[in-house]
Amino acid sequence: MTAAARKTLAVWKFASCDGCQLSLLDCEDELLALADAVEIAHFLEASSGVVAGPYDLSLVEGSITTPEDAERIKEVRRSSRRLVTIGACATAGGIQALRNFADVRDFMSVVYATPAYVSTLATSTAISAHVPVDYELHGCPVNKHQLLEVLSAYLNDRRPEIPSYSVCVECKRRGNVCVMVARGTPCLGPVTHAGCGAICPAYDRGCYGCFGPMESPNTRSLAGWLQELGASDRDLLRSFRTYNAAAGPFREESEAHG
Amino acid sequence: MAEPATASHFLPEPYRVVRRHRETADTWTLDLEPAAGGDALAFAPGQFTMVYAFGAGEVPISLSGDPARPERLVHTVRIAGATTRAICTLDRGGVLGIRGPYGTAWPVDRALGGDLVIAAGGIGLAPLRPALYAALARREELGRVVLLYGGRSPDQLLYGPELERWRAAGVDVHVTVDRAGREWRGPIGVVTTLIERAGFDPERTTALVCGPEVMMRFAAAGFVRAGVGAERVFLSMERNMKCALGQCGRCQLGPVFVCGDGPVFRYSEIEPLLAVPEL
Amino acid sequence: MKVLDPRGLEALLEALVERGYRLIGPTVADGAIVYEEIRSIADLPAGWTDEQEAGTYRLRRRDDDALFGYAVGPQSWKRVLHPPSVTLFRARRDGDGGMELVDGAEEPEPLAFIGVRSCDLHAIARLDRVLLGGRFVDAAYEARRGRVFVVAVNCGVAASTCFCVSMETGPRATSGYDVALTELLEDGDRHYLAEAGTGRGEELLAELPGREATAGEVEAGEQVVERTAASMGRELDTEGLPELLAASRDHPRWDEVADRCLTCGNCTMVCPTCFCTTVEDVTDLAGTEAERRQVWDSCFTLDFTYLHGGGVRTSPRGRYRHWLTHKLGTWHDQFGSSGCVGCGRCIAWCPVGIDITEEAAALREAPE
Amino acid sequence: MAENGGRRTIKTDFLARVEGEGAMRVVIREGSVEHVELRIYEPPRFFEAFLRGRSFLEAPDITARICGICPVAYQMSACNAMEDALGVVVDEPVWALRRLLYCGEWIESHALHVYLLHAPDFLGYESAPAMARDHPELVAQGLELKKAGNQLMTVIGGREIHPVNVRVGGFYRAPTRRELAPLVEPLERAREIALETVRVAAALPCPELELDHELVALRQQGEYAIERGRIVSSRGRDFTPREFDDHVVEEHVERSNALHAQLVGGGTYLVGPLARFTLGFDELTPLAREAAVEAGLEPPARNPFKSIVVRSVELVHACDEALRLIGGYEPPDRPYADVEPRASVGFGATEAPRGLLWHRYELDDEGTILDARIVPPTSQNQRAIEHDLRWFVERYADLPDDELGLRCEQAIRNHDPCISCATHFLQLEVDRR
Ligand SMILES: Cc1cc2nc3c(=O)[nH]c(=O)nc-3n(C[C@H](O)[C@H](O)[C@H](O)COP(=O)(O)OP(=O)(O)OC[C@H]3O[C@@H](n4cnc5c(N)ncnc54)[C@H](O)[C@@H]3O)c2cc1C
Ligand code: SF4
Ligand code: SF4
Ligand code: SF4
Repeated sequence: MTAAARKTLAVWKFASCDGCQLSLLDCEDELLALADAVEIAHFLEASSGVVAGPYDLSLVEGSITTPEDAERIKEVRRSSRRLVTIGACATAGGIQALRNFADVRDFMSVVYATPAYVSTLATSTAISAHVPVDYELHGCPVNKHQLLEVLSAYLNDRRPEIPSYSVCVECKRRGNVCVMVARGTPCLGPVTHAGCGAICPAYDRGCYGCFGPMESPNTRSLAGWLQELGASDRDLLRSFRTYNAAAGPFREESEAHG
Repeated sequence: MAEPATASHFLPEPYRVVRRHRETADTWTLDLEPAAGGDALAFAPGQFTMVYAFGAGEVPISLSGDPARPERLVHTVRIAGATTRAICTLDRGGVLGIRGPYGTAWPVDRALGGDLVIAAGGIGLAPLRPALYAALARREELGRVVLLYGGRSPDQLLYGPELERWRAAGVDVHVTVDRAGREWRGPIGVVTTLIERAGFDPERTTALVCGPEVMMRFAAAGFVRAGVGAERVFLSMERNMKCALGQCGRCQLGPVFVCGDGPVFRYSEIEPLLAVPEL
Repeated sequence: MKVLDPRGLEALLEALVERGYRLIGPTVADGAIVYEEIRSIADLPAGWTDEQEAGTYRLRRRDDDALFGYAVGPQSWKRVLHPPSVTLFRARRDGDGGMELVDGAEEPEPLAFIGVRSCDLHAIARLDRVLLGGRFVDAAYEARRGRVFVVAVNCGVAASTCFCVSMETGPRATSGYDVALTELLEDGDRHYLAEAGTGRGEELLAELPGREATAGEVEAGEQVVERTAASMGRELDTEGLPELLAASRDHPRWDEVADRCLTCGNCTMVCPTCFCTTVEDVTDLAGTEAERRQVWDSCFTLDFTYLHGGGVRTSPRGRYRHWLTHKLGTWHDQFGSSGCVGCGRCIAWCPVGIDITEEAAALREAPE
Repeated sequence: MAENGGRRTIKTDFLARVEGEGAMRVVIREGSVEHVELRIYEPPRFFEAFLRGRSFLEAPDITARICGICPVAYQMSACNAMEDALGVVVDEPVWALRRLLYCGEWIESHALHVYLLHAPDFLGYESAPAMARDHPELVAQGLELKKAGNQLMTVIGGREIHPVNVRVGGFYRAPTRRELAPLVEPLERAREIALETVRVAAALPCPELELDHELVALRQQGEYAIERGRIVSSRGRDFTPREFDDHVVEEHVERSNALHAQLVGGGTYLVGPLARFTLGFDELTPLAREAAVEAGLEPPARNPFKSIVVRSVELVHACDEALRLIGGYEPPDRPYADVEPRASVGFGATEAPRGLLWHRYELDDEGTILDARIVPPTSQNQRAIEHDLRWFVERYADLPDDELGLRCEQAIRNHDPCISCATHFLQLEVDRR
């Protein structure tokens, strides 16, 4: 492929832990091939070279938590032909969306001595609440194989092959013994979006829902069963209100136990 | 210990695109020849193949060419998503994977000695064209041959020039569209409305129907109302399918597999299944 | 019929290994009895049993050291015969727009299945019917299947989730095995009645140290199976079931079960006969290599019936109804038998304990 | 960059190749440095606030989300603090497994920093992929090294970023020997590469700069301290994580909006590789020690531009240590110790790749977190970083603006600042230009 024909890739960061963009650098086997296949035009974590937009594909990490960022994302959208959000922060507001359930001023005074200096919004919101998004890749953090799949799909003009069924499907394919059935360990796998490869059950713990809600999550039925296993309302509230606290079905379920 | 007796049915044969023709804004007809040379696979009208586009996916597409001309495979494809886009945007000379043919056929022979009515909606004309070719090949043995064809708008009609040729070859061609501008002379409305004026002898008519599922339900019911026996009405079903071999389980429609028991079904058999939502 | 002591059983395993088979059998891992590679009878779950209920499975100690004193666990032989992920073919783009296509099948290794239960023998036969007995043969399955040696075990216990008696699939192995064992436990002694079901089974048994079974031992073996049959934890009335299901598509019970069903797909994954798959296409970044993989799928996913413009079975009700109706009803139309062998896995491994026997029974009740 | 009278402002709006988002501003008036500032505009995420009300069991996974580059550090410091609070005694084999996991993070993070973020500075490239065009092998080996660290984290933790296997009291599941075995070969390769890295790093051009900050790191008898230890300093301090508050104060410094950590009666201090190396040199594995000496590096290490060499030495150590731990690995009898909540206060500190990471939690009877405080390495180093900048600018003020800017960025990168970490404690002035 000639340099001129290469598509340009930009990676943007909003409020986040950097983990999702690091996933890109964690593709050790593919990184150089990727740098060949696309022109990395804007990726501050990896490069000080910055090429001006417009960009063919923008990956956006992080949520919107400041008035400035609410403006900046519009700018990013304008300069991107396709915009894909990556990770729980960008797709659902992330863990920092816990502020949405409290008074952000209380939060500020806990952390900062002089809150007046801090410019922040009362909520942490998904990118899609501010601009149209072409595709959302879930996970806290995203799975690097899925990230590569998204990139290769957009490079090859096809739809990413990212299933939205439950973690249980992956869990069974992997050959895990179900921790909920065999040990009574609470697990969010049945209502959680696949993608991680069911790693938590493979390590003898229940899924904690870091990939967010699956395509048709019956959280109410699962919550009822978890209660029979001994979970309190508080446990349920915490389970559904963590990494994807602001994602619709999880938010509603947590509110039912609040 | 048994040796592997069978070659994989999943492995496609490479076919080269030798001609691409744009039918409408989003629909192309592709002529394919085996990349390795030789004759293309033989098929019966109504059958389909699985078409593999490199890295994008594999989808069922009906054969839309003349079954009597074995040197080329013809498919008419409408862009619905990524795989069909990859198929339609392939340049001449590009290679696709083909396996098949699969499924049941339009029973053109059953119509011999009587009338044959073909009702098509939109892309549904593609799977019916081979039936029309087969009928024209035996035109003498048939009574009336009628084509009722409905499209969304005039510019969405397939095979425009051919419609005239069919007319000339003794087919009653009736075309209707959902909407059209002033320049459109023909009728406006759904295909079903054409049934009443088509003028065939219901007692000795065989009807073949293909189009969107709702259209087929109405059209089939229309034929029955017009006096055609439900066992002489045939339609071609669509379901998600990944293998076309009866093994992926996805194309089940109640007790039947669309890929093998169909896609062409007798209305009298399929009607009770069509009536059930989410079956 | 032959009687083997534990050493004789070990000799059986050794003889299989000698014949070039890798052994797959029950062993304890991650809180359950799973099927994995085993090397000797020491790897078998001696003295373990399982306690199963809807949505629950627990390992428990037995008060003896029986090697086969439990029912079926989370996995089935489907995992080996019809694996969760299989490469169908690889494609490479060549320079002039061409494409090279290579079969993904690999030469399967010979495997000996140790401790196959009767319900699972029937399940394998049903997979055979689907993948070998239809219009097309699944060549890769055929190759794997043809290299399997089956050592069955007649069940000495039934779980509370078992209902093979209702499905006429057990607890006694009647066909589909090379060798069938019955474990006889008496005063801490373990003996194994062994009978051959095929010529090669017979040959194998002939080589093993052991003696002919006495009439009393044969009788004891019968009693083991009878006791198990009498202790089935569940039952399913199959009388007229396909017709009942075909007539029950509007039954309110579907709404009721849809309220509980998580559409998680576990039931289909653990079911030893659920065969449905999807395919995944993978490409490299450069777009020159592609692979097409067949992976287990479930009729509980939305993608399963996706058609351009919308799916067919979008409601949980529609998806659960399809699953149950297929298992117990339309399977008969398609393959001439029930799709359910009564192993109870879907009951135990449903995270919210939905019970196929209970749902089927509820459908018999006239809607209010 | 602006020139205005005798006043020059050197600023970088986006610091590239650091974790998180920040900027730098230096104001020079009449040749003398008037103002130096490392600006953090990473938006706040309020971890300490929302940790209140959560269960003590959730702290390791939640705090991991502060930083995707060093999640294990957060998990380990949180576990230490909770175990301290609840009086849990963790078995030695579990500690060993923790160190093994932590080695994975060190290898990954150091390789990332050395090869992908820092080396391009020394060799004059904008990024590692750009560097790869001229030095393909160099970048390839860096990636291979990094991958070995990631593999280690994946096997023990389940995934590279935000591993899922860590819990208060130990691990959810201990890996089997069979699972660890495939790591040996890549780690042996990685150790070779790390040795080579030391040689390459030592040969990089390097300005002379000697700092006299107090150096602070963990120290643990018999180990190059990573996952536990007492806090010691180059000026003879020696205290437990519990006594951290007696020694460190966070001060509001004028001219700056940031809270700067300072030592009581000491002032600016430095945590991270230089401090660890200086205070723990004798505990490095012999191979790592030798490599250091050969590269001309001996304690005390006081030149921040040498930090890339020290990181390389630590890479040798981490690979070596990981191999030793795998060689002697026996799965613990129980992967975790039981924990019973009670009203308590606990403290924990570990050595994140960038330096000391300290946590403090207050719990109620049920184990609900009442208060949380986290002091990450970058916030402790912020003063030191600004100090370096000042020194550097004073020395090289006559360089043209853009070159000076680049050099300043490099001076910042010496400390591998992780702004994602720093954010949740720093006072912010969100200044978007
Ligand atoms: C028997 C049969 C004959 C067909 N003949 C033709 C034809 O002659 N011309 C034509 O243009 N189209 C035909 N179709 C429809 C065609 O298969 C779909 O449009 C195509 O699968 C869409 O794939 P996609 O990847 O481009 O779209 P997407 O919408 O992205 O679909 C994703 C996947 O879903 C499945 N899928 C989606 N829609 C359908 C569908 N309608 N039928 C089956 N699977 C689907 C496929 O596996 C597809 O890869 C036929 C379908 C069937 C079942
Ligand atoms: S362990 Fe969790 S994810 Fe796995 S099958 Fe059970 S409920 Fe589903
Ligand atoms: S199992 Fe659940 S919590 Fe664990 S990594 Fe996967 S999605 Fe996240
Ligand atoms: S029946 Fe049970 S196992 Fe099956 S999809 Fe529903 S909840 Fe999941």
